[in-house]
Amino acid sequence: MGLLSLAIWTPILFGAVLLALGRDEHAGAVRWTALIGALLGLAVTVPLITGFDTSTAAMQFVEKAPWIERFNVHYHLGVDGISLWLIPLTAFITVIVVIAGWEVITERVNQYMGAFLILSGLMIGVFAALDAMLFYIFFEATLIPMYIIIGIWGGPNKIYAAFKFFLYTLLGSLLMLVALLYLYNVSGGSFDLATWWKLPLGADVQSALFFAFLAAFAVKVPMWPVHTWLPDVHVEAPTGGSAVLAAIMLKLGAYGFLRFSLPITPDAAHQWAPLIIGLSLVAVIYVGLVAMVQQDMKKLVAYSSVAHMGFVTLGLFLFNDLGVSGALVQMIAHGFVSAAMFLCIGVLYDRVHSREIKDYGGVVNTMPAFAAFAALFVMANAGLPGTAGFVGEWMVILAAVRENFWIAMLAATSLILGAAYSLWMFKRVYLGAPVHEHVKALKDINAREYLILALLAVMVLYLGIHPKPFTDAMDPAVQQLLKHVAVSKLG
Amino acid sequence: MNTLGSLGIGHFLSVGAILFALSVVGIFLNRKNLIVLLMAIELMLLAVNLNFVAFAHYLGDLHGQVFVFFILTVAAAESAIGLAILVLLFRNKSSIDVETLNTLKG
Amino acid sequence: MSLEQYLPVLLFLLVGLAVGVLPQVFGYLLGPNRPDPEKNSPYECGFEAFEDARMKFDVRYYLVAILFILFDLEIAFLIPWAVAFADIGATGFWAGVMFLMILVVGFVYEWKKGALDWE
Amino acid sequence: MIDAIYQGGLGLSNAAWWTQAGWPVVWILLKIVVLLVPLMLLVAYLTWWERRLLGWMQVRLGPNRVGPFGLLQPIADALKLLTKELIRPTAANGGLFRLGPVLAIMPALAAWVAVPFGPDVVLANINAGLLVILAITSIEVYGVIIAGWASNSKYAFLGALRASAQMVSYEIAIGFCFLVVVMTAGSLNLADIVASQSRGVAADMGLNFLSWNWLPLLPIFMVYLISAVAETNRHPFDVVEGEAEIVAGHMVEYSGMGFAIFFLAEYASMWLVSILAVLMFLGGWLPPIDSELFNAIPGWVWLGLKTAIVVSMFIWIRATFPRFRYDQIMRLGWKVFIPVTLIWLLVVGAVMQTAWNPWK
Amino acid sequence: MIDAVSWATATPELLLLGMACVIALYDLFVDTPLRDATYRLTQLTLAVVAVLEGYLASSGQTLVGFGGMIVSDPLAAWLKCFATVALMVTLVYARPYAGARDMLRGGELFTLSMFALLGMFIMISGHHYLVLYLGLELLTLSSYALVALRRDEVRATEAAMKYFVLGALASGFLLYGLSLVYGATGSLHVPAVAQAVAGGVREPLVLTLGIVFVVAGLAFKLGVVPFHMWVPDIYHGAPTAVTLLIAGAPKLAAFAIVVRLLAESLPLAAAQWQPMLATLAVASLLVGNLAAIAQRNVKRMLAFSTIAQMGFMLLALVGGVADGGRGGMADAWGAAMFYIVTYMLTTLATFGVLLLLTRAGFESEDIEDFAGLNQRSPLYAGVLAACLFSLAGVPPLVGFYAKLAVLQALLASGAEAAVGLAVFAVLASLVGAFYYLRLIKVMYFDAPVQTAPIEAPLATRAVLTVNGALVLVLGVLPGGLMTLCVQALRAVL
Repeated sequence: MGLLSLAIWTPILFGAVLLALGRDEHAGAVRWTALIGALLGLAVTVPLITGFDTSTAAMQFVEKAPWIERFNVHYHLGVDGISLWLIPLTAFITVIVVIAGWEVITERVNQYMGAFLILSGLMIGVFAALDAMLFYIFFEATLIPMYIIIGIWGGPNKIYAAFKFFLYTLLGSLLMLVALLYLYNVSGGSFDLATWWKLPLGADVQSALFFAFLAAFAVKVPMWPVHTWLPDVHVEAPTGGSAVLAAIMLKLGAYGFLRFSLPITPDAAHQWAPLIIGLSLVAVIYVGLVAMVQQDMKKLVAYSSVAHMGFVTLGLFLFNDLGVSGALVQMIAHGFVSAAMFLCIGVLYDRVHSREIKDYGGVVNTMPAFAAFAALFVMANAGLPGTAGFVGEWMVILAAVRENFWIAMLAATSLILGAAYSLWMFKRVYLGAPVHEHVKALKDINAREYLILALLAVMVLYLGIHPKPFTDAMDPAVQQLLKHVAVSKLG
Repeated sequence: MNTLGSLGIGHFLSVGAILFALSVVGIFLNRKNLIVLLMAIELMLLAVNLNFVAFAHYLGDLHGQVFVFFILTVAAAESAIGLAILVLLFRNKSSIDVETLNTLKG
Repeated sequence: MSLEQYLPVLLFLLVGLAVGVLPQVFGYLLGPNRPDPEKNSPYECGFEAFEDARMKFDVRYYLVAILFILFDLEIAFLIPWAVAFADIGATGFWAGVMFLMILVVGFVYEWKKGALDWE
Repeated sequence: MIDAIYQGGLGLSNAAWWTQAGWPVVWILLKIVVLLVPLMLLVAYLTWWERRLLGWMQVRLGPNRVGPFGLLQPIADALKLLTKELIRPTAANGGLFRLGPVLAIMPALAAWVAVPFGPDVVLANINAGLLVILAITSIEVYGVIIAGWASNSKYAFLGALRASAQMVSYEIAIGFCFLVVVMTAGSLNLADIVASQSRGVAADMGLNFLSWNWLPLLPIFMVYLISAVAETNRHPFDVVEGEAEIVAGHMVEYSGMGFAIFFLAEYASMWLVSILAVLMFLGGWLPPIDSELFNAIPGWVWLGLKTAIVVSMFIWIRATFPRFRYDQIMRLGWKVFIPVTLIWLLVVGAVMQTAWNPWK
Repeated sequence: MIDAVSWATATPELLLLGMACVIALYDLFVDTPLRDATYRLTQLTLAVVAVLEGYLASSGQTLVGFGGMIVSDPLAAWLKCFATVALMVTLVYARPYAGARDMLRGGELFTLSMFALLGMFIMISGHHYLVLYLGLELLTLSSYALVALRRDEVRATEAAMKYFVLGALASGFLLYGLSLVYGATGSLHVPAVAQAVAGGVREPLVLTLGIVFVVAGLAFKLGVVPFHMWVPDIYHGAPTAVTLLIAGAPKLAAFAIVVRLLAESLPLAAAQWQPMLATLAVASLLVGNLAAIAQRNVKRMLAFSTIAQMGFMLLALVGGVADGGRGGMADAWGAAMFYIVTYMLTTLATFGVLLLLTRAGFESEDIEDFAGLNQRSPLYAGVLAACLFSLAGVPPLVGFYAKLAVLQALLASGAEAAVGLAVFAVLASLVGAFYYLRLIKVMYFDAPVQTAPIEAPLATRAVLTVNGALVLVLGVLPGGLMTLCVQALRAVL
């Protein structure tokens, strides 16, 4: 069994065992098992990083075995620079989420932990899949645990949110399924991504496929105007759910662009790039503005996620190496930062049971350590230099400058808007004198919370200060992708 | 004596078709009595039988006639079950009006 | 075989019909006609009829009717078998035995279920 | 001579409709009348014979005033019934009420169309003769049930229910009896069935009557005879019209010719089942012993003689047995006769598979 | 004498027939309330039959018996094997339910289901219109009686009456169609009809008319719009155990008869029946999914979902022969078979849970009755959720592959409307996902209303668990079954 398989199946196995055997009577054992599973899952991704050959764009750690012979579907896994970092990120966030839910979740612990572990394995599967059908199956399967997580442990309006999440994403991916089947037939019976990349396609077909993919990935990313599910879901989802959703699930969409839209339909991608760029800019600016007026912290972070993901899509469709690398870095950075932001809100919510900004104020007085972490993450969210948030955004803006000044100009407003809504929220929640009695009674974070926030903080800073290892690993793959995309497939 | 000679397959088929149409109309338009419904079903099978016999004669092939034989049997079994269900229904509802079949809605 | 052979059957049926109808017509013409409410009331043991004569009746009659349909059809099936019995040999015999055995199963079943009891 | 008449009729006109359709129909109608008139007489005189025979058995005279030996009695009865009022109860359904008797007599007469009186003497020489008879006689039950229903009287209704249930029950037994006979004869044609009885070991020795079906198929013969009594609603199976409980059953509301037709139908059926018994089991027109003397006697005499004996036996049964209870009747039909016939069907079938097949 | 091959071809059928008779008689002497002996004997027989069929199927040979009237090809053997297993599972689920509702006063539940299974066998194996018709009638007549098994239930008797009338109507349509096809082709034998059509029909109009009626009759049996009226009423009105009996295994037989009638005997008339099927499919997807949303009764909802699912399955039959190649046809119809088999598997588990939740005197039929099932029993909730997700077509559950295979068959046909149909189908299944999700929502997110413990015999629980697990396992490893289905059809078409 290869490393990638281990990374996928370890958490799923643990999750399945928890679902099957776990009982609330021995919740402690369940939590520890979950943690062991998550840690093991993280541990098996370490060799992926250490053993990765940064000099090549080829797929590494490849595993290939026939799976559904009837459709020529293969269990085909592999990573290149594009997907490499997303896998450890997923495993890492899972560990964080397990720890974050340690005391918060008291009912049906096994289902909660199991769902997250399975979700983790499935998402790693998406990033590692080199077979389109395998990709799709992992991609879709993530819906089930997420639906359950939101629905069971979510807030008062959870049902609406869960349905919206599920149906929106299902709609997109079903259209994509038709596209996949079309490609399967056109390619003479193959779901192999590498084959599809080489497949010559007509202009109209490319456009049709492009929009089918767009339907799936744009919803997942989410792009304006199909982003409306995200704030609803984030508000209602439990802390862990929000963290995983923002940190990783959104990346599934962006990753899909990289694996499908760009290389399979390069001409259509070029043709429709203005549209995508336009939508991305709307996301960056308009949604950024929307974020500013939010009263609910989670909604604010959710909208900021949409804005940040707008950067990602923007970077992808600039078609230069800086843009794509920047988008990738932004994805990773956003993974850490948004998870951290949601966890911070979770920390507050667990104590006060409110996410309204107006219910807080002056938290720094009672929770100084926590406020320090929060400050770091808020800065990262705003994209201040030295934090993870900065690197990606900066790279994308630079890339945009290369293409078109005005795009860069508009994108850059994100830095201002981000700073505005993030810092304003920070001010209103953390700074000043405590107004509310419950804020005065707050206790600072405990060791568990300290641990997860510290871990995230380290990552945020590391990525912000020294992103070179990340970009180095990406480079060959990104170059190759761009080279590929630059060549027309119309012939 | 060729009085029957002028009858072609078309005549038989037409009668069959008319009977069939009558029975279908009877099933869909009948709102009164379930027994009439059962009779319409029988009529339908008879129309089919006529078709089969006519074709069998026309084709000079006995299979069609054998088919009729079996259809008759099935029709008997069917009416036996239909009548049995009708009795149950009457016991439960004290009526065999088609309109009383209204418990199941949704 | 031709249909002409059956013409006598048809004609005889018509004649039979006539034999049924004509005497009644003659009887009507020749006999007296003196209706009277008492005479024309249904036969009842001296009382007025209590209820409609088309009353509910024992479901067993119904059962007999249903069983009759089934058995009569079995017979209809067996007639060709019987006619051709000499020609179909042992295979035909055993096929008939199987057919009859299924019939017997149904028969025993209804017997044991009490469908044939009239007490 | 008959041929001459036929040719003469045919020559009456050269028109196609006459030679193709008109004359054949008339010819058949003539034949039907030739059959029907003696039949009606026989039916009429069966009532006389029944009363005489019953009288004799009960050591009394029976009808003896009208004509010599009361021979004109049936005529007198007919005239009386003809001039009686036809009562139609107010509650009855008029059309159906009149239809009842018609449906009773029609099949009882029409069934004769397939009954042969000699090797070639038959109105309609059809392969499926027995089947036609079975089919036509099945209509009889409609007459009963329609009469009972249309009368709109409880006695009539219950009587009709009982009668029809009884008739259909025994029809199954009779059907199985037919099956066995058909199986041995290999034909549904009654003439063939009669012919098939002339074969066999006993017949080879000249003892024809031992080869007739009544002996090898004795149980079936018995079942048929008794079922035939039940099928015609005759005593001792006449609970449908048992005076004690249900007066005249489905006929209770009928008077005059309406009643007379039912009566005629019953006696015509008696003749029919009797002649069928003779044809199927008693060798039909075959002489009992293969001797010069017997062979010289025409077949129709033998047929008539045997039929008369069987009919008389019906009357004898009436004189002898007490009436059955209804549940006993149904039990006999369903629980005795049907199993017996079923088993015998298999036994005969099995025997026919062996070397000892007496019907080869 | 009938040759040995004939006997070999029909051995399982004969065994089934013989044992059904024996059990019917034997049951007259059984008086335990749960009919233990009858039940065990039935299951034993079914097990033997299933093994026999499995053996026949895995040998991959095609036996033709009784002068070509009966054929036992891999398709038939597999379908029969699956149907038998499905019936076994059904009976396991049904027995406690039936026992609590006085439906086991006689052993008719078992004997009638065996006869129904025999009917299915004959439908599956028949290679002659007459045989197919007889099998169909044996199945439906048994089903009518089964629906009316609760004699004092107003709903059940009413459902039985409706089923009867509409079922008879459907048979009439089918027969009328068959008579016309017979008239046009001069044969009732499946391969002979195909040959006759290939050789050119003298009266193409008669054939077309016949096909219209045949398709209408089949549509009735499959329960697709606009011939679907009976499905909701019967699902709703019949005792749940019987609903399962009707909703499960007979679907396989219905599929088989469609194969025999359309694919085997009239493949060259595909240009005529394919558009009809496409229309039926679209209508079913639309009506089934939309109407299901409005239902409060779970059985009714599942009935409409069945209509939609059957519509989806029909899409596969639309694909396949557009290019005239028979190989594509086998693939497409194999996809349909896979769809049906997995649908049946899922339905079994779904109704299994439904049956478990009912108690004596209490029917769990309203959506509210499922509230908080996850708290009452995570296992059953999990099984049901897996089934519902599978029905909605979410990977990695088996239902997804079914939909995938069907869509693939549709697109592979290269027909003009294929992409449009496919997009329509996925949009319709999105609507379908909504009502499945709603039930899951009720189970997982709502607080329980019923708190009575869910009791079930060990056998039921075990079978249900395996059943649910299969939905998942086949979701991870669907390849084997998929290949099996396609190969089975390749051997036929």
